[in-house]
Amino acid sequence: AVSQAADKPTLAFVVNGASDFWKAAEAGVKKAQSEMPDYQMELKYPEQAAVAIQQRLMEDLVSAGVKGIMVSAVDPKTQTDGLNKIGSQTALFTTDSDAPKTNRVAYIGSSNVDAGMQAAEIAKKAMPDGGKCIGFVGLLGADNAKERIQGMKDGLKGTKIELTDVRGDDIDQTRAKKNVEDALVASPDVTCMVGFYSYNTPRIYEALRDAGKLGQITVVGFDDDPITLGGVKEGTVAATVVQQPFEWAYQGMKLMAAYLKGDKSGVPSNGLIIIPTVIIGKDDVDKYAASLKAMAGK
Amino acid sequence: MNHSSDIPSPDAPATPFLSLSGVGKTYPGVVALEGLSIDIMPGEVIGLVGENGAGKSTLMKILGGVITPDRGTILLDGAELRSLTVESSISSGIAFVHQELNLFDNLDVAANIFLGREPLKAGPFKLVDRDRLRDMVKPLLKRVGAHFSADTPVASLSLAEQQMVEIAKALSINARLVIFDEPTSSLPLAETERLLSIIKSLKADGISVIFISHRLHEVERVADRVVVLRDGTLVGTLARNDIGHDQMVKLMIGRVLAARTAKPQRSPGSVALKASGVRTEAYPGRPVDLEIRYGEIMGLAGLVGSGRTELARVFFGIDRSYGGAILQDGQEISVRSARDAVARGIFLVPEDRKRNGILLDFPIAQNITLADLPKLSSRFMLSAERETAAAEKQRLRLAIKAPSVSTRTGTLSGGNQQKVVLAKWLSMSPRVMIFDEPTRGIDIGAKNEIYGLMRALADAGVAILMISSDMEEVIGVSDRIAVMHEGQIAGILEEDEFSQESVLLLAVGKRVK
Amino acid sequence: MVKKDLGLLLLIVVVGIVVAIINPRFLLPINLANTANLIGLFGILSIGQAFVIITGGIELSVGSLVALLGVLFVDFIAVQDMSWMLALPLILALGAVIGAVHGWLITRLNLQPFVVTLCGLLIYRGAARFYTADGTAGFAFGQNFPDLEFLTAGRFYGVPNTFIALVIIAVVMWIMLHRSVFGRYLYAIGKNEEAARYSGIRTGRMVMSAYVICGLLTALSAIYFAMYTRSISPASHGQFYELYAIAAAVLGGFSLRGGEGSIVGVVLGTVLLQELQNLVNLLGIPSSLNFAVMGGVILIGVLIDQQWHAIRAKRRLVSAARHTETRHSNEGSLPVAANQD
Amino acid sequence: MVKKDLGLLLLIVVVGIVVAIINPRFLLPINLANTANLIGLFGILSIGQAFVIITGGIELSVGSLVALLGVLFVDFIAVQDMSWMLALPLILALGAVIGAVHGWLITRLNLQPFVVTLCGLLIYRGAARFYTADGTAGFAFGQNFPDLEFLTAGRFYGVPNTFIALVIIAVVMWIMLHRSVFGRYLYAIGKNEEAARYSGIRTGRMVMSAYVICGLLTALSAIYFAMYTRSISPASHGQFYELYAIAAAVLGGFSLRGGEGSIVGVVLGTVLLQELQNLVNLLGIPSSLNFAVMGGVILIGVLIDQQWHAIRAKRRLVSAARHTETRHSNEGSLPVAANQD
Ligand SMILES: Nc1ncnc2c1ncn2[C@@H]1O[C@H](COP(=O)(O)OP(=O)(O)OP(=O)(O)O)[C@@H](O)[C@H]1O
Ligand SMILES: Nc1ncnc2c1ncn2[C@@H]1O[C@H](COP(=O)(O)OP(=O)(O)OP(=O)(O)O)[C@@H](O)[C@H]1O
Ligand SMILES: [Mg+2]
Ligand SMILES: [Mg+2]
Repeated sequence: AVSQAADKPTLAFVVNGASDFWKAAEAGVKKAQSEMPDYQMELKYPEQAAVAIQQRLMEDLVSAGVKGIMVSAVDPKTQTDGLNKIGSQTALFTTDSDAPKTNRVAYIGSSNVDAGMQAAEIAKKAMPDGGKCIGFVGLLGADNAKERIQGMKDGLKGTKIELTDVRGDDIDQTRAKKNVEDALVASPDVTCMVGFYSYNTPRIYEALRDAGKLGQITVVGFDDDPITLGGVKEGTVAATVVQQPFEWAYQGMKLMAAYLKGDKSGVPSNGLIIIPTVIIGKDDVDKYAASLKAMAGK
Repeated sequence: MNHSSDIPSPDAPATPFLSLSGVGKTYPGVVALEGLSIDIMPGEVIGLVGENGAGKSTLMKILGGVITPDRGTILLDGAELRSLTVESSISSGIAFVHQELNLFDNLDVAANIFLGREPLKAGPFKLVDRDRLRDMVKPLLKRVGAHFSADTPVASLSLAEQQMVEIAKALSINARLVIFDEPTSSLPLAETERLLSIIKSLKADGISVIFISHRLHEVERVADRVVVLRDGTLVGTLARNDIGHDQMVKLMIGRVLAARTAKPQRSPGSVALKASGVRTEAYPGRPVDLEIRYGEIMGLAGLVGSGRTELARVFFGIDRSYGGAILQDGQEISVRSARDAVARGIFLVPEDRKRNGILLDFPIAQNITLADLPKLSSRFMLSAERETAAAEKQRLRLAIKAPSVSTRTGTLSGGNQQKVVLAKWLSMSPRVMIFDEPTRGIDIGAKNEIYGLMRALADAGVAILMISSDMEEVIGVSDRIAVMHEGQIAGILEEDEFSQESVLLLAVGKRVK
Repeated sequence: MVKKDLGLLLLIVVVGIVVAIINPRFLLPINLANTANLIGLFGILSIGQAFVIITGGIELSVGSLVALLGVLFVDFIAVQDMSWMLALPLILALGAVIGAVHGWLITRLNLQPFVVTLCGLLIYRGAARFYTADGTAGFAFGQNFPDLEFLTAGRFYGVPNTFIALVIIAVVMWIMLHRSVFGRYLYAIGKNEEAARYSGIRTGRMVMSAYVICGLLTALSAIYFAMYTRSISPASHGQFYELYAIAAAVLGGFSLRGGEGSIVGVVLGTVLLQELQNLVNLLGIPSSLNFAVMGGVILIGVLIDQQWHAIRAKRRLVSAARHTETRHSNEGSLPVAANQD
Repeated sequence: MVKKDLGLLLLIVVVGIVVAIINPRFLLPINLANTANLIGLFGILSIGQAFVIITGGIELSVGSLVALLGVLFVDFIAVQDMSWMLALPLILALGAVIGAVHGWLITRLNLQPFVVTLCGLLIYRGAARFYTADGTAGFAFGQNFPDLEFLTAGRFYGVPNTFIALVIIAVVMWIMLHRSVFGRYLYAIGKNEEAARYSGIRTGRMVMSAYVICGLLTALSAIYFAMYTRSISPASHGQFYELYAIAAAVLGGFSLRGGEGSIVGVVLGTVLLQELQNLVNLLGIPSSLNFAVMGGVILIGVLIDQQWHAIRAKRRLVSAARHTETRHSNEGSLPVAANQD
């Protein structure tokens, strides 16, 4: 991907770290690109999910003459100044998690708190008699994790379902799986497990399968890992909450292009474009998988 | 007992085992060896002598396949070779006792002796047959007169004991040529005698021996032929009947050595350093009492592992003392680090040069000035001119053979490296100098220079403690001799009591008077 | 050496007892089996590392290699539809080749092990990420390889096969390191490479073999890890595993200066580390403290070991002093020797 | 040494020219200033590491320390409302104390630097995460510290103050290492610690000082990093920075065996590494390859250096041989008898 055909304005979609999650966004960028050939569009991964590295990447992009950046900030709450610096030199949009106090033009994405609430919905539906949940997540301190956990706890208020513990694994999949195994040992009374990061649900699925507990424990998932979707279809995963990064990227790139051309009508007054998360249950899974495939095929 | 006449030289055997012709080796700035031709007959003991840096070790390394000569040919059993490799050298029966010890202290004695040639169990896995190994090692240890067993970890052996292991290792090879590169440099008397008799028995078995030593009287006693090197060139060969101390020296240094200066008769000064009930790590149960006076050279003799080095280390603050007191000028002092000792003018020239004496990678100048930097610097900033000047002064004073003081110290020969260690201390103002085997591996010319320096220091009022295993040296240089036995001073000999017998008797724990 | 191993074993048992008292579920067969499985995975890695450390070297690229080889293995069998019977030896061979390249750079071109393998750490991680374009390599839902899965993730009478593999490998490697000529040479090289060369040992070849063994065992564990997680995000998979392996070796009594350590030690070191991880989860300690607990225990372990040595040396001195003193007083000579402690 | 530095400088310039030709925006003042800023941040870290490497040690806890000290600094001034004039020296002192503890463990208790600092890596990371309960430490919106921000993230005539700080520190440390007695002692210790001790050098104290300097510089750069990112997620902040620092030192000609390297070298090493990162971003190379590019360049760098040495040594030998030969033929004398000087 050699960039910088100097005549074409470049738009960059900067993600917060390397993950499969962003593959759909990449497809979205591609689709937008195919519709707008007079722009150069690219999706950039920082080599580590760290603020300094992402900041460096964006600064370098600005240096390289990028006209607009849409970023999923690693840590939006505290990245304010850095984002402002970028925003003062180029058109800055945020996605995935918002940084409302910056000079970004608009946010396009979903709400993690809402997603957590939807996870609570799944749990309530699957366990009408109540239960005890343990969650698994990559980085306990990350904003998206905290918001999802908070949303779920809020959603479970007043029910007999309880989220007792959330274990972190530092995005080490070996630990992610071992955490599930250990949780089964440490808390024999657990009735439900929640995978907050995209890879957590498949690890839960596999650990339960190895332990012969598949189907006995309610699994609530996030995102659309193939294993997760397979579990949903099989009925061993109650349902999963999916975001729509494809839409974020596709709509976001088009929005940015229009904005740069001077058409600001796409930006609402509050600067928020919410693309809601969706619950994918057993009935919707086939349709959803097909649409994923269609996106990837494009 | 006179050993010098009991070796008849065998009459001209047909072909030499090994024959070198025109062999040369050049290092940057140094011709280490030039156009050397030499034949080695089966059953012949060749004494190889020469000053420090004459090229003896270089020649041996060529024979061991460790370095490749630049020129010349090697004929082995009549077959011409460009050079030897370590493997071909070993497989053709060339065995080594290296000048610098090459043992593995994480392995036991048996493993060290047969390293690279272990007896294997049957089967494809190359498993070590440990029982057979032990059986093979036992007779070897007996032959060299070792008192330790085959599975002693080498880490727990003293330097001299380690040298015995080295010798046993050389004997273990089914050798046709055994090369001893200064095997006696850290061996005391009794062990040296045993080594010389080992050499004779090798010869009797038809095995060739090359014996390198700076102790010329040893060479005199065993060699059938002496080859003398000077500056990398063969300057002469002495047949059995011509071998003599003076002839060798003349060839080595190109002149006759002046007779050793007679010791001046004068009254020694006050007590400089005194050990009172000092206990060392090796013999914590044996307190040592010793007085060293200004202006005298106190020799310290003893057998292997008698604790002399340990005592020196305590004086110098490297080891802590396990009791007793050290007094300097009558005042009790505490030396808790070498720094304290240096600050009090107590200096040590250590036994193990490579490990404790010098930095091989540093230029000569930086080695010489290392201990005196605070004085050669102003406000902690180095001054290159002052350093070079100070180092240059010492280089000239000690006649260190090197292109310049910025030469890397590691490229010097052993003797010149030792001079660098001396230079380090001589450039400061010593009050007490402790020499631990000061002439280990040093040629006769340099040896005499060092004796001269020691004497000059003593005359200038410095108190000197000289630890030595070289009987000639102890008797020839000391004003008084303290003899250590199992960690204690067994007795002190005044000059009129000096004799090899009296030293030896004390050393083995017998009372003289 | 044996004593040190015993000390470690004791520590493992004591920690186990304490944990079992606080949470008896620690002793459930399923928990033991789970932990044994991870001991197997990390143990194989650590034994490989141990071979390199014995020679005085270090292998920092282990974690990245686990990612790269894992990605390739999963891709071969899940995407390229290669038979696993072919992919498995291929990956092992690749691991061996990479080890050989490291060994070659270190022994022939005289580069420092730390530098070579640091570059490896960076390069292989990059390669893994580039290969999947930063995506995840994993199996599709329902994609199953029953034989392979049994071998890599299955259990035999309740004992995880990875653990059995570790036991077999440990025994073989123990014989290799402690009973064969090769092992003896490695110890010699670790202590003093030059002297080993003078003894006619082909040091270059031996050191290279150590790196090849490390590469091979790393490749094997990479496959095990891949089959355990069944999904590999190349940016993070295996990160810091080299540190786990080194830590296990150090805990097990290896010296990073080379020439010291035993297979039993490194296995016990792995067991302790995994026990600690299990403990953090079972006792509900915040997972952020996971690393800190590990670091603390390693530090305390080496400190005790160090102090133990110092104390023993001292006690030996004291007893030597007493011994010689009584001998003296029996002999009735030299009264000076009897006073003072 | 000087030649090596020149070679590195040349490489930096050549790479710069190539990048500038492909993408002229490389030379924009803003890009240069951004890169200079990062050179300042990482350079200070690397100089600290260099002091430890000179003594033959290594400091692996740098990255974790950057996280821990950064978290504390931000927490002190943003949450605890401590004046930054107080917090700054406090953090520096903490860095120095931690360095002193490492030095103490290494010199007094005879632990290996790799082991001690590996434990540090684990413990400080855990401590940082525990301190914030895995949350992020950062400034609230509108929380500003104009003086501090100018000092740490500001520019002076367009030159980032971090870069100016690096220049000042490099000059001071250059004098310290290359012109002072202390520096000479460090080199001596790195080459042969025992011989240094036998020369009356207080080796323990010197080595400890090296770790204190490293701790101090790490603390300083931790503050700079904190003010650059203004937000610290303790789980990932500073990860692998020790490797950056070590890589910069190695590129700059340091030997991990100790006793070799120069301040100019380590600064140039940092410059090259940051130039490479900039290049990857500017030329649109997939960032997954970022690491691989870094690793590749380091490997090639040390390889060239190594080959260069080997060739020079060989050439010297050959010319020495030729020299003596001609001398012989000129003199026309029998080689055997000729006694050379
Ligand atoms: N690796 C090397 N590089 C440069 N010069 C060397 C090297 N090895 C030896 N030399 C030089 O070659 C010459 C011969 O050294 P060698 O060690 O053979 O002397 P030697 O006769 O064994 O001396 P000694 O009696 O002191 O052991 C010396 O001048 C020495 O400085
Ligand atoms: N590191 C060690 N571990 C165990 N024993 C040791 C160690 N170093 C020395 N010894 C023992 O201490 C005793 C005294 O050794 P020391 O080196 O002081 O003797 P020495 O009189 O100087 O003899 P040498 O002729 O070997 O220099 C010996 O028995 C030796 O085996
Ligand atoms: Mg020699
Ligand atoms: Mg001694």
